[in-house]
Amino acid sequence: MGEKNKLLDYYRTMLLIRFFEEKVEDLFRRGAIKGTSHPATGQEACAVGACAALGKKDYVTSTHRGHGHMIARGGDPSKIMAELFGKESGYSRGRGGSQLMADFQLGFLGSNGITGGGLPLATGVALSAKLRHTRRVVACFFGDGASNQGTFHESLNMASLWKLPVIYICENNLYAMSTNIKNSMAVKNVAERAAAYAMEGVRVDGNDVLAVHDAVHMARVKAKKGDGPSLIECATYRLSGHSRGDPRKYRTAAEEKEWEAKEPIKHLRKLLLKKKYMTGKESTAIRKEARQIIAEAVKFSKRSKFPDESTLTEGLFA
Amino acid sequence: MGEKNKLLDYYRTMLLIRFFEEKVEDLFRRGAIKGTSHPATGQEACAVGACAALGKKDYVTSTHRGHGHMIARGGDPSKIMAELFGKESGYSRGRGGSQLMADFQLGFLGSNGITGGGLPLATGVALSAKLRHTRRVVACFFGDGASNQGTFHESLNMASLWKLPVIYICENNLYAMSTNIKNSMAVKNVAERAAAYAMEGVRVDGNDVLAVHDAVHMARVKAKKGDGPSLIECATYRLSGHSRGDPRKYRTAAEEKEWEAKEPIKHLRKLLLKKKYMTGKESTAIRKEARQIIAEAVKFSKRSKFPDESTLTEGLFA
Amino acid sequence: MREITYTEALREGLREEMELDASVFLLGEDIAGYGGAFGVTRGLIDKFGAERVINTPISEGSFVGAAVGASLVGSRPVVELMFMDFIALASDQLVNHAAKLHYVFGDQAKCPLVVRAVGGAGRCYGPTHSQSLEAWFVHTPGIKVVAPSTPADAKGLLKTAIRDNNPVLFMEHKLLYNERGPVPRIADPIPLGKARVVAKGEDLTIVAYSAMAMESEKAVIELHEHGLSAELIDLRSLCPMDIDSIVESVKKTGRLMVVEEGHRTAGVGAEVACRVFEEAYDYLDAPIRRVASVDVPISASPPLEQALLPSCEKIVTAALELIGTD
Amino acid sequence: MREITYTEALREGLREEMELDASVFLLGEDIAGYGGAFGVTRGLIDKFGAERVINTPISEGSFVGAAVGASLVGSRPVVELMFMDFIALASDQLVNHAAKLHYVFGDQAKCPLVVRAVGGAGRCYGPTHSQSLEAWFVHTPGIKVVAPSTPADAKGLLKTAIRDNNPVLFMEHKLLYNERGPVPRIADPIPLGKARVVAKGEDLTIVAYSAMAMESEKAVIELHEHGLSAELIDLRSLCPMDIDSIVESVKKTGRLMVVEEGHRTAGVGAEVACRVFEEAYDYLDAPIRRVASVDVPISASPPLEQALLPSCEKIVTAALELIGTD
Ligand SMILES: Cc1ncc(C[n+]2csc(CCOP(=O)(O)OP(=O)(O)O)c2C)c(N)n1
Ligand SMILES: Cc1ncc(C[n+]2csc(CCOP(=O)(O)OP(=O)(O)O)c2C)c(N)n1
Ligand SMILES: [Mg+2]
Ligand SMILES: [Mg+2]
Repeated sequence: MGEKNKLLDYYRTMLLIRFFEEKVEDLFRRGAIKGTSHPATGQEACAVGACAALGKKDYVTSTHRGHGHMIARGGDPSKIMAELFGKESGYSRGRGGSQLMADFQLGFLGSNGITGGGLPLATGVALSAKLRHTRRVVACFFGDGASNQGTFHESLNMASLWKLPVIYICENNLYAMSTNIKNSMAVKNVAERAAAYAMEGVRVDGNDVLAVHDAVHMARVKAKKGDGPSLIECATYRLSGHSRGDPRKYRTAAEEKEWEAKEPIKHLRKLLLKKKYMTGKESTAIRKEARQIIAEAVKFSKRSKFPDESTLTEGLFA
Repeated sequence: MGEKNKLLDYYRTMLLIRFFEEKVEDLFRRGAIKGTSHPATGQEACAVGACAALGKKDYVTSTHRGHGHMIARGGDPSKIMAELFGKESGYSRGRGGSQLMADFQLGFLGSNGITGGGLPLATGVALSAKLRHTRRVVACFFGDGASNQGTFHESLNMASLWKLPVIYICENNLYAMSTNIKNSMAVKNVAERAAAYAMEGVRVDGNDVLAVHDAVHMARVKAKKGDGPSLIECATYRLSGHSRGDPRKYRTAAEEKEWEAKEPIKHLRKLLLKKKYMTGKESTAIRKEARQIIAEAVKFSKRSKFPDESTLTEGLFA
Repeated sequence: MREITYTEALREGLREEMELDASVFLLGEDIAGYGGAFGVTRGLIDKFGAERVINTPISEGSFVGAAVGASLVGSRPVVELMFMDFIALASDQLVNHAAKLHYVFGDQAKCPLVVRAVGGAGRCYGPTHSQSLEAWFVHTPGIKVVAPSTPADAKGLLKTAIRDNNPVLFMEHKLLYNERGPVPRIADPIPLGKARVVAKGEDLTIVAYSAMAMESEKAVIELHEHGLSAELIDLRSLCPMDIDSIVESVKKTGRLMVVEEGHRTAGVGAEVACRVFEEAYDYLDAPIRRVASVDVPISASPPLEQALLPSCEKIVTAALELIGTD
Repeated sequence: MREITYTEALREGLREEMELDASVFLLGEDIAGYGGAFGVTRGLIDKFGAERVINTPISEGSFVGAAVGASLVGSRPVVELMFMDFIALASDQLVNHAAKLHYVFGDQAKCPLVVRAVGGAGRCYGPTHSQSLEAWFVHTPGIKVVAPSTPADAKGLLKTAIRDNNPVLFMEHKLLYNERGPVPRIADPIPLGKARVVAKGEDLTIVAYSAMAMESEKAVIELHEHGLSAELIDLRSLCPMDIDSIVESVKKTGRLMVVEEGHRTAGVGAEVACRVFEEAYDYLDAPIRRVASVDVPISASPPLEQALLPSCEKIVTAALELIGTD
């Protein structure tokens, strides 16, 4: 695939994520869906850049903020949306909700409701991949907040010790819920923590899909060579609240503005126009198409049935 | 106290620990005591050097290998020994055994059977000390193995973030049970991990009681000034097995020999003789005295009663 | 009497105890400016400052462990666990440390520690944000377990828990936060281990706690319409447990039903049933009935979540069946 | 038949399954060269190499978590927890992950994972190295719990656990490791959820598992000397639990005693009692009796440890009392 098509592809996927999350927020506001959800608005470049650098057989583990990762990995927006609606046609048949979906055929091993919970899972997946001589690589998404969990330390240490093929991808969006990294981390950047595991730690602009892609690409090459794990910190920002109903009082309007100016889709759009990979008209068409996919997802979800109560006790054990 | 008396004091205490542990191993061999215990033989300089640098009102938290720390802090060898015998006169009335003793009057807040369990406790003690404006400092002992627990990461991060008055003292004796640090840590030295918490990490010769003392002294000054925690790695070696019945097959005779040559008591003894702080005769007297204390501890323990069964349910709640 | 919400009652309890005792401080994720995920600590930072309302990194194991440490040397930490499900990350600190230190070290060591944990389902938060894990701690000697169901109890029991010299797991329920009820302005602490008789009755004893006490109260009213008079006992604290009040009631009614939101197997209900069976065997006219959550993870989907949870309707049905077995 | 120890039986089970299935590997602290703190894995490194017998750093949370991850993608990890007490450090990984993933993600996700945990007291190891924490996991839907009491069961059940496509907590008991018993050279896997009737009897049903099955066996012999015939059922697996066999026995004997080493309150015994009460109420001629550990931490001191633990003597006394209540 040439550069043009690649970039257009990223653009399409990033828009899809953006519109998906905006629609979800809207549906919550209107009471159409219940529970809660954590939108990835503004962090699209991390998910898309990272997933674009992976191979088909690679694995991905995700977080509570996982819709974007799943879409970037090729997940079906309709099945994600249906899961949010609690419908039988959702990825987890309504059992998991926003924080627990998986698509093993895509190597997408699940979002995760426990902050830091994905880190040891990914490490173990990489251990298995290595033991089975698969040459597969694991991409493990997590947040700045998650990097304060003990599992971060334990997992990165083991992965480095055993030279596991895993790429730890931290989306540092400056906050864990309302808590600024200044108040949760003794060091400034998550990447600084890599040295404690004799691991390379790089920090990239997480709003630049190409920068993310390139960093993950290099880490993947390294992992496949048997040279072990990497830690990549993607500097980004969530444009929305932490979860639904978050008034975001812990952030200043100035800070939000600053980051809005840096948001990744605008950035990529400019690049596409500049490089003449896309005309204004084509851009409009792409946006329209993305919106249609989302509208279709909502329709699909609304049309779908709730799981039948009689299924409640099905499938506790395999 | 002049240098001479200080050094003689260290020497006395180190011998006391050595003889205590040797006696305990002997008692196990003869079946006189049950359960298990982890001797600190060879690591005396860490305990004594660190405790000598602390103030009376400071706090100490310890590990499964805690007899030495407790003796160094001024704990009563008879009550420690009685605890190993499971007697009512032991520090924990027989309830804790080798791994769970405390003497709050000495600020000794307890040994700990959970590897890494003392790290958050010490951090919390330091938080309380700070909130109560006590100017007290906490010394937290732990092993190289414990530094692989998630609590290490979480605790050091919080302590650095909040500038807590705590000194993390790692006794790196190269092994966690049978596991060499090469096979458990991705980095070579524990001190290298400090940078991940914007904390100073120093590595000292843990068999040199003065080196340990000085490092802890400096860390304490820093902590009292409100400048936060430190991580001190003491390079040492346990001359005995991990716990009773350990055949030590995971170590080579050459390695053991090498470290025996470096063992801390010999080292200090030479210094004392060289500085003419002690004659050969005085040395013999000191050893004899130490042995007597231990013999007395054994007598005391044997004479003591087992706890009465009727006390079993006493004191579950305060 | 003025009515306030469960949330407000908890906040009042915290505020009053913090005013009374300078050694009380709060620790948890996003409890300062944000006021906690459910708003319980909202505003307390303004009154008490960042020294006493401390935001933590996401490090459940160690901030609970740090609270245990602080409690050993003269502080009275009150920790918030944003969701009770996360207590699994801190269970070593509670079970292997907090619960044992006083028993082992004796009077020199006390752990006056409260862990406020937000439990319960009903808001479609899914498998890892809806659990009721109190049974683990009821099974653990050395830790008290409290689970208030009304605003008045929330305040009174929280005050007692904070003053208690032992570790206390204080279970709040996310469905109760907005419930209103009368709470005295000057509230006495409520002793732990004293159940509350919510309704007097003759035909059947229902024992419940936390949100299920509320659900059972509705059921008692419905049962009245069926001509049945049920006695409802709200346990309030699970450890210590007021077995005497239950036994006394069962001696009168001859029938017992235990309603809990935790999973059925090896839950709190099993213990209550067993104790009654041991102590009032001869008075029982029918098998003891447990109403509890079905033994599968708690789905996010509304109909599955509801199918799993005990409810007024299920309690009524079970009660009618139980009476039928007479 | 040849007799081997419980330890040897476990080792044989591991070896055979590792030979049969290349996806089985072992993970834990000091399990390679050292062979594990209790020697169960001794020698396996020589046969299978460091790729399949992996020493871990002391990081219980994450190596159990890693095992869960590995199990999701085609490996069958068998993890050793040196002491069951440390499961508190890994309970998030078991409860919030392993136990839930298959139910939530459906057939695409399976967790064929075994956690071998060394439980039990009796060796004066003190409060944090002696616990029996199985009740937590019996209370957790989605994880199986197995607790063999004989060498033959140890081997047969371990083989089954390894082949099972679900997370299994496999509880070993440190007092059983040196026990000898007949073990077939070619052992069939033993199905989970089938209890074993150790002794037939008429007067009383005793249900036990793990080391307490052995202790109860002694008690049955003593009771014979008192002219009483007790039926002893070894549960073998606590989840799934073979309630049918128990109920059947109780229908015959009319009396039930449950013996467990875990703490009494809200333990496994409460669940067994409750189930029997629910399903065989009309057949019970006496209250159900629980014999369990006293609800305090487990002391290191020999007399206190013994005073806390159930024993042959206590079982006999309780049985005589139970018969006396007739
Ligand atoms: C163990 C655990 N603790 C707390 C939470 C509640 N929680 C959910 S997301 C979140 C913030 C996570 O921050 P970060 O890792 O930076 O990810 P972000 O939300 O910024 O994407 C918190 C505290 C949780 N789900 N799990
Ligand atoms: C949580 C936990 N895991 C494992 C153990 C078993 N254990 C006791 S001591 C020990 C080794 C500890 O190594 P290190 O921290 O280096 O201390 P050392 O024994 O060398 O003094 C192990 C694995 C334990 N007690 N607690
Ligand atoms: Mg974040
Ligand atoms: Mg060590």
